[in-house]
Amino acid sequence: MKKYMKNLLVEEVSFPHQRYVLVKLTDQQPLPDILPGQFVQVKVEGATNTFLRRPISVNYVDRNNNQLWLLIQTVGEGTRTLAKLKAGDYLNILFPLGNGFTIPHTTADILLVGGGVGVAPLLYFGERLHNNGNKPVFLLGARTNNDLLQIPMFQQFGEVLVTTEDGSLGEKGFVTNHSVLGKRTFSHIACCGPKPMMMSVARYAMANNIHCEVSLENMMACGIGACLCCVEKTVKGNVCVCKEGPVFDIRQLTWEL
Amino acid sequence: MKKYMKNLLVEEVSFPHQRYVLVKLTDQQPLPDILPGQFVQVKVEGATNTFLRRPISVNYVDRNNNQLWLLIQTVGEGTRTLAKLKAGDYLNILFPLGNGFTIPHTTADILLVGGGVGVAPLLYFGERLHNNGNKPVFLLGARTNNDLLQIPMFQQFGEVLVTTEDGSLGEKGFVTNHSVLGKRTFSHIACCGPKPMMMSVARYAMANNIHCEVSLENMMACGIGACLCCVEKTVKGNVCVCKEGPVFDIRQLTWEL
Amino acid sequence: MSTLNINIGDLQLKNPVMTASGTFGYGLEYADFVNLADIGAIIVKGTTLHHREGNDYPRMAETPSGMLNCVGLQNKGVDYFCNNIYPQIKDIDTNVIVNVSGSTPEDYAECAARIDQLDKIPAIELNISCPNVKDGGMAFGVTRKGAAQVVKAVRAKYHKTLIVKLSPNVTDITDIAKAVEDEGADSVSLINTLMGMAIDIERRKPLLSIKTGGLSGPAVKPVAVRMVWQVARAVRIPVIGLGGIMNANDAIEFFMAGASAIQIGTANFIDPTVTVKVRDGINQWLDSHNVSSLTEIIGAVD
Amino acid sequence: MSTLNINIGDLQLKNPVMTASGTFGYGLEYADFVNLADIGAIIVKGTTLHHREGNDYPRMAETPSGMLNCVGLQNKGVDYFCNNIYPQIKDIDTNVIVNVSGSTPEDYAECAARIDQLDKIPAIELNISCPNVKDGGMAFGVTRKGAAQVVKAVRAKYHKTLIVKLSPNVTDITDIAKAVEDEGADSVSLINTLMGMAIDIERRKPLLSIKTGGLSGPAVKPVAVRMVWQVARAVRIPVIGLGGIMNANDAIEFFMAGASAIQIGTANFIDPTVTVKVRDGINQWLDSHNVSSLTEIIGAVD
Repeated sequence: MKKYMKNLLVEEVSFPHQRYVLVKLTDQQPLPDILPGQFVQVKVEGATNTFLRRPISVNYVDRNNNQLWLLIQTVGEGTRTLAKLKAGDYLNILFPLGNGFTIPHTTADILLVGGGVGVAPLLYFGERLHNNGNKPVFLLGARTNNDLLQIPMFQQFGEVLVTTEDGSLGEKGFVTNHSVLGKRTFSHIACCGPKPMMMSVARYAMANNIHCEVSLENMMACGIGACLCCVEKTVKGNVCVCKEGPVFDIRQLTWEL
Repeated sequence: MKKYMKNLLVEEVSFPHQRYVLVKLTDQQPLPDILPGQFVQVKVEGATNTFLRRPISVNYVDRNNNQLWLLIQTVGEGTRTLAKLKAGDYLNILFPLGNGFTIPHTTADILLVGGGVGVAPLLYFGERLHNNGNKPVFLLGARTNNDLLQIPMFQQFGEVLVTTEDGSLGEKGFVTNHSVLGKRTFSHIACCGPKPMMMSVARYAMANNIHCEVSLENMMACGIGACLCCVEKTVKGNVCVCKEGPVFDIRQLTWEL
Repeated sequence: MSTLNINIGDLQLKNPVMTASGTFGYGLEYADFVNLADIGAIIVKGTTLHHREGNDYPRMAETPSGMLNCVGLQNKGVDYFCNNIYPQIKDIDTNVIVNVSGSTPEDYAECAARIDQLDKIPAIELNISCPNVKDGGMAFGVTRKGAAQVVKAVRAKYHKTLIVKLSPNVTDITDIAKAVEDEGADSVSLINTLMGMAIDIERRKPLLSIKTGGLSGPAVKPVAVRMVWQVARAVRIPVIGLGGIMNANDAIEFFMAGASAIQIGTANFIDPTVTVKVRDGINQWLDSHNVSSLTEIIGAVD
Repeated sequence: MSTLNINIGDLQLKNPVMTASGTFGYGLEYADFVNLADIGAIIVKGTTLHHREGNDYPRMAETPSGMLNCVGLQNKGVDYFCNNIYPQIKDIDTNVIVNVSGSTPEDYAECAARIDQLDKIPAIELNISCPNVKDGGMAFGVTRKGAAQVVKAVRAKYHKTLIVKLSPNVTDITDIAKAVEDEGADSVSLINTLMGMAIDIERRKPLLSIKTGGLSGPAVKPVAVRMVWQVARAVRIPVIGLGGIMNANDAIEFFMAGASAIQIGTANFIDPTVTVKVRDGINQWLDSHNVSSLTEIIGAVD
């Protein structure tokens, strides 16, 4: 897939949560093909101690409005600086990067599991599945009710199940404790979130022999497979998460499950 | 004089010229004593390649409005970043720094010569002289009419003479060519501007045995006499422009005049 | 339009902009962003006689105006390069140079000998200064004797343009430069990365898997310019300058310090088109300063 | 409230924050901004046996996340210090340490001997690594023999705490550190500045009057942390870490690398109150991490 470097126009900036900023970008030309699970490398301007680009997963592509959505968690100076973007600014990005999730056959029973900012790429993936005729189930975990983002949008594309650590919404506990895992069987799982969460989901998938893909967030420099900094150990040896990933079939990984 | 580090409130930002920004700062407390010719060290936030503070001369102190004015020429990344300040922002400064101009006796005939951004400190000095009962004459040089700033304000405090390189206002040529130097005799000259200009003014003063002070703009790091980076060679050896200066009696300097 | 072409030994460059090894992959990774033929030379990733897995993750840490890395020469070995990579890159319409690393003078030489067979590879860059692998040649690069030993072994087996990449982690880099010149190196490139370390204070552990790594980026530029200036005055062979070059003005600083060509490394990660922008910027600077040929400003600072 | 006090030889520090020589004047320059008694130790500007004018202007150039300087040890000589400066600073309620430079082992020793007479100066820091004067000790600081020679001469004449400031411009800094330890140094401080250069491409001249200068600031922090970590594992005497410390987290990085105390230099130019902010920040970090004494995190990274 051809990669581009473009200055995209910031069309809308909103704050769905105190720790998150949602940036909607557009361009004169139609946005190129972007696969669910792919990411972009964002150039951060005006941050004294931010030198490298920041990899941000694609939250959603709104083809009607030719918009690319980035849901950014403001964790460090770089992302805090991105939160200062205003409509009318331009953001320089490299995209689309990485491999993206495998699109399963239309009859697959697919569960999309997300935690924290890891829910972001599942929205775009969910829409794609929905359009393909799948009936994806979203299982989204958060600390509290108030930490769950974009729920109404997820509901457009499939059934949404929720766990919260404090029980303020859905079932209390972690995603892997959710009752649905006991009640229903899925043929595919796609998971994105904190590594401990992904590992326990991978464990569940392994035990139940379910095809499972996880999206990794290793630290990156180049984002295009040149610097070999973001490698993950796989059965094929060290491979670049930015190029061979960020999405991996758990059977390719060497995690101790 | 006690020095302070304060976050001053940006009350007004204006652009009297495409290459200049005028920033008016205020504080809850009354601003401390500030002498004409002193400067401040400004902290630049959000500039990727600006590491050190920027020394800026005091343009004016408006006691009625408790305002400190900085007239900044936007030459590099640091000053361009300062030009992005908005009313309501805070600017961290160290002040007041340096020695300032000598205040001559009230009967002195004093000529204040400025060129480029060097005119900035002469406004505040001129007001002080005016208030002391002197009748200062300002001799301001610029490339064109349009490069002359704050003329109406200067006129409140004394007679304003102008030279422009293209003759678009006042006499054509450089300040040292101005006819007033042939017609009138002054007891004191204070000068601030590009070094070549200050050197030719110093030459004139020497030749005519006029007490002359110049304000130097050597590159600085600390601004308070600690790092010894901004030294000027004087009859007493290398001295810090930020502490012993920025204003020097030309007889203290080792310029070849 | 000024003349940008310059020769490094028998190597003819259409312009003085090269890519630094390990920052530009095999060139192909950047083909979507730049016309590779616009770059003076592409120095591809470090190649060793045998396959290397490199170091464990994490291999990178961001630092003020720079980054640390400890990739550790991950590559599939010279035979894989010759059989699988070379066919994909041999027709790129510019100089493709292979960066060669090793653990002993013998495997450096053997690796170089195999690349000597490849028609479309006009030069190699010997990495005698990789700080990130125990046996990565750093030991060779920091002593006169070690450096001479490796270059001598390679020179005997390699017949094209031989560039030697020098380590800045030494007391006197001119001493090493003279040693490799005496053994027949056609050029020296400097600086490789400065050895550094960064600590995650919450985990109370180094941020890099092998604790230390190589510092690159604008942070090191003043050290690089200084060393290029010192070496250019100490040797007769052309010097290739690198270290924190982000734009054309940075490049010109290196030329004036004595570099005949420059390499762009870390900057490729921030702007994958930076190589071509720097080439164009050099051209514009020379034109606007009425300099008809790049050679006029090389070593302008005495 | 954690314990911040720490000893360096016989030197007792109420907290581990020191000021780096040449960046804090004689302390008095900062008295309007900070309570000097809140600082663990104030290392005053480099002092030599005889008066020195230092280098010509320009002496400073800003670089990415750092600065170059070539002040060149401007000072009025040790006698002037003893007679005119000492009386003004002797009653500052914290440790005042004098940084001593020289051109020969003898004048280092003579300068140290005179300061040995000053009751209120509990320690000196020997600068055997000034990169900015031809005879500024850099020559001593980059060889085992030279470093040992100076320390030996000074140790014979100086009876209080002797700190030796090491140059990073060497192949193996642990080698130099061991040499000065063997000669009786009570502590080593590192890193001094990295030798660098910057060029004004319009004037085609170096930005500094003597062409090269010393690089300091956050840019060098990764190199400093690496060298502190190496030296702390190589010697038994306490290590004082410096190089680009801007805040408490940076300081804690140095402690974990093995530093028993830290110095703040260039950061004083950006925030003259940074020393006290770092002290308070260290305290808060230790408290919030339930660390009762600074000593518990020193060398936490093995």
